[in-house]
Amino acid sequence: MITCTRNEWMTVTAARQLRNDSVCFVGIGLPSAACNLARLTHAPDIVLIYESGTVGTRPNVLPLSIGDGELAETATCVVSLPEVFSYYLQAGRVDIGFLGAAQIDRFGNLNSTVIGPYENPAVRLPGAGGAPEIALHAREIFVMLRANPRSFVERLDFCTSAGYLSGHGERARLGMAGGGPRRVITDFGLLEPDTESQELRLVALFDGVGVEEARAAVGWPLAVANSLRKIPPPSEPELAALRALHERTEAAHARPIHVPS
Amino acid sequence: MITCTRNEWMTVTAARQLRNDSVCFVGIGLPSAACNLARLTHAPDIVLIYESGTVGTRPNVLPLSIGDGELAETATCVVSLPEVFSYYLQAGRVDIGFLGAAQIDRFGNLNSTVIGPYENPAVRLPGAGGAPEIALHAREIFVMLRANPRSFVERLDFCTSAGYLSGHGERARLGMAGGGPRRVITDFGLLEPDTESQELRLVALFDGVGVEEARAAVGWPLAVANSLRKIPPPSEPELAALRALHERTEAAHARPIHVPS
Amino acid sequence: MAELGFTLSDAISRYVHDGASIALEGFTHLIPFAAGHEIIRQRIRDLHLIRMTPDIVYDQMIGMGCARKLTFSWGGNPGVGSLHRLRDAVEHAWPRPVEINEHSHAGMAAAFTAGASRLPFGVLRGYLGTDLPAHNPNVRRIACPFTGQSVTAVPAINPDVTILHAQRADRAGNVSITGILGAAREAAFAAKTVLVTVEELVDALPPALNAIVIPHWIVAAVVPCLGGAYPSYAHGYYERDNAFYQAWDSISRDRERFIHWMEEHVLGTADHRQFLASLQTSAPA
Amino acid sequence: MAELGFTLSDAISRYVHDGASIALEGFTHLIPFAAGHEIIRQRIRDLHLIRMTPDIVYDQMIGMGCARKLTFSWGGNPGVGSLHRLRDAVEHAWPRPVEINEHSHAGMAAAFTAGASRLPFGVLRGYLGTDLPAHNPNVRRIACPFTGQSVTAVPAINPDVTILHAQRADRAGNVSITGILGAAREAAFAAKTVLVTVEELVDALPPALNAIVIPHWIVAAVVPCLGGAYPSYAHGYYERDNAFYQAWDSISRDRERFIHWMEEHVLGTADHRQFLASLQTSAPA
Repeated sequence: MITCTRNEWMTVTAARQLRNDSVCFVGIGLPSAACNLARLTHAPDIVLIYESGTVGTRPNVLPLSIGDGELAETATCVVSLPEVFSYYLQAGRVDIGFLGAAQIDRFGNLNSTVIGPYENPAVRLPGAGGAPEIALHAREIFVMLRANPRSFVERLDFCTSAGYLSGHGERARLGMAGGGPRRVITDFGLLEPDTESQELRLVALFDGVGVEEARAAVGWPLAVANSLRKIPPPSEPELAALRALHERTEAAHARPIHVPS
Repeated sequence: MITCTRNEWMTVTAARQLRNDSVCFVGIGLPSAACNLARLTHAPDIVLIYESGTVGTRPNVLPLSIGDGELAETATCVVSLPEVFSYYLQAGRVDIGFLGAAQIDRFGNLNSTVIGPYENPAVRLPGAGGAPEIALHAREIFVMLRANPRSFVERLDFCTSAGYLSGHGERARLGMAGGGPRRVITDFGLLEPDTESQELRLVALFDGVGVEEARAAVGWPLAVANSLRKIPPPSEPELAALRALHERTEAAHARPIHVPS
Repeated sequence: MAELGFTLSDAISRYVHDGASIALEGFTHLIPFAAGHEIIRQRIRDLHLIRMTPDIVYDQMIGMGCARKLTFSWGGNPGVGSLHRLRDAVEHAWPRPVEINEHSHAGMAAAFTAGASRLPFGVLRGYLGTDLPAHNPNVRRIACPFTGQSVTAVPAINPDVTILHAQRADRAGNVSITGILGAAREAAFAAKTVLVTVEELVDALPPALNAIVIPHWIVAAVVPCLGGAYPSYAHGYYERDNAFYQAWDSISRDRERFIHWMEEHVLGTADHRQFLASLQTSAPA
Repeated sequence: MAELGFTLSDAISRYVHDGASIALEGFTHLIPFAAGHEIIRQRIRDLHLIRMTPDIVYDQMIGMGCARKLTFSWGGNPGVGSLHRLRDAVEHAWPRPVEINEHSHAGMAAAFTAGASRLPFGVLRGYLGTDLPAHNPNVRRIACPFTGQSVTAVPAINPDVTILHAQRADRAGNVSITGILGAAREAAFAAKTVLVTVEELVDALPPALNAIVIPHWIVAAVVPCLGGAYPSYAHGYYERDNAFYQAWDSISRDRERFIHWMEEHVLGTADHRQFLASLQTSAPA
């Protein structure tokens, strides 16, 4: 029996959602790990785009920042930031936008801007970056976020990136081009929007995790699908690939930098 | 005594108007010859931009088209056409726009679109190309055009590129960014706008040419400056440089092309 | 993912249909002549031809009756003079009338850029003081919502099909372009379908960094076609045949001579290889 | 024509004045740290700082009280977490209040592009369904004059001074950049004055073709500055010091420790060479 962390399970689960022919706009952190794991396992031809303008990049180690040199060196091409946002993202050339956030609500709306009031925040978060337009234009959005009642909230402090807004088709009525958040991958399982209300429902759990754990981690009354799927733990090859990736990454980031002087 | 053609004299006269620190947006044909002659004689550092996106180009032979490979190979850089028009021309980064045309009127407005009515033209000319926005944005416009009553006309068939419109400050009142046509170089001499009315006036003649020739070649009652300057003929070095440039050009354009097959 | 298995004839018949709006782009450089000739061979009709600088290839397509409409910003034979077939169509509706949608380069660049960005319109400071807006309802003024300043708007151009010629593609269909670009990249990103002929298919492109690549999933099909831009040129492969451009002036001036030339060199040849060979055996002029 | 005779200290004191709007651009890559440090050394005040991703260099400038306003789209320590000095300024007005003009990347890219094109506003499809427009009057909706579709407008950004770091320049002042660009080129073309530090001055740049060059007459001054982007990086010269970015989290978390670090490494050093040397002799954390 393999033992793994919830983070690893979550990353492997996210990677499994990706197809070999997907074009993904990748956020840094957990999404970046999941997308590269997919590329190193079952989806070798997946196209990864980072907002730094690196298109079709194939990094050997995970970047710390969205613009590490590794991303440029292994890319099909490097375009300017205005171009990656207009000719690629806004033009509808991206299948999957892969986002994280500080908060998510039941309709998949995301907050990465502030905790507390905008004008007088308790915590000033980094802010929007590419997220609002990724959420707007990508054909599908996948969200990756560890769950607890402060991250999965009844009400966002600030809506940085629109999911289904208030649900029931509001997103489509506003003329938003992309399909919205199709999957939320968290550290107990998977949420997907209801086809009618577009409220996120629990559709799959990590094998061995109970519904109660999920309900406790989510700050709103969590809807649960009639038949819950079980998500198997990482296979040995998946886990080996992920751990090797992290090891290469740590070794690379620890290498001292020689600065000319 | 040097003998030269009027075309040569005109080209040399045009070249002399250019300074070593000018940034010129260059039209094909006579303007291109004049700008490169300047570069090969007194203005070695002049920056030449062609609308094909070739910035700071230094061709060894004159291009036949606006986009010959020679222009790209010898350029500081090659940018896209949208970029050369927006980041360079529209942004006010061009000192001198150098244009030709089929017709010019007394206020330096230009026609390169049609002879006859637009909807049912007697002669369909190539059209605007870059000219309307060159005429709008460049700090100064120089026009080069051989004169006869069909090219220097009382009334344009079509205004492709604005000069001073109806004069008397109309251009500035419309908020047009660039300074408008400062010099018209033709095959008998030089016209410049009056500071008040902005009507083109004869200010200089090729040495030995009389005012009557100029009046006969211009299709409106030509105003003449109080003191007319004389334009000396090409010097030996100027003429030698121009003829060598044309010889290299003809030889290059006559070389058979090898197409892979 | 770009399809790599087509011949040019297959690709044109699959993607270019009667009535379509198509842009064969490339600014003097990399003009897709082979593709244009194949469209003529297949007698595709009622096309809306879009191109900043129509050049000889559109002169030929217009003269052979392929076009119902032309969107353009400069319609001449570069460095030579008129496009006589274009003129004959506009001045005498021969062989058929062609509707004109005329822009300046700056306006058309803004329209392609808006198209590539999937915006409904492009913005520029342009056309001021000219007669073009009076004859083109596609040139309008709008106010800046912050300053009130008036600027010009043009509708986005989104061709059904954009066809480019490029130097190289790899086996995934990533297309590499070097040299003068014009609005080729914008025309490609603006299109519903992109078709690219290339001088060469290579196993892998060299690392590109900031070089110009059109990634494979933007491209529907890549077709190898040696000399596919001739008499235009492919930087690094062959030069522009300026003599041919000069010779075209007299070939195209007369309707019968034009038709005869097209029958001999385009309709009378099966593909671009034969077209090029036909020019070797008879002087172009 | 770019001036090449200045030291960095000369160039900053000549071009960057109290109250100016300045953009130190470079997206993770080629961040002009040396220039930012020199601004801190010269105690320039009341700056309007503009930058898509403020990064450590703006954290330092804000923490040292240089800024009255910040225009930005993502204000974090990339891959690490918060910018603690930025947070302290926004959350507690320490060392002084900083006005916030907040965008998304797409919005700010459109604003820089409009600025580079000398248009008064940029257009995008953006911000839809988000709370940002409610807090930023610089995000408005306008109607397409052709289709009536509603799109988003943002005012152009035209900094008084844009400062970039680049790999190379030639002796005319033409600047060559390789690798990740972000909106650096747009920020440069949008500026009234452009100042560039470079790793290397060379007699002549290699033929560029489609490579990224900012031509000399766009640039006011070029200053050679080895390691001028450190702890960011210069592609082909040195890598990003990810360990430094991680160490910055604890250096910057505490006001006193931050001030002490800045005094030791920035205020206490005469120039960037000494700054780099000071990091060799004491552990960064």
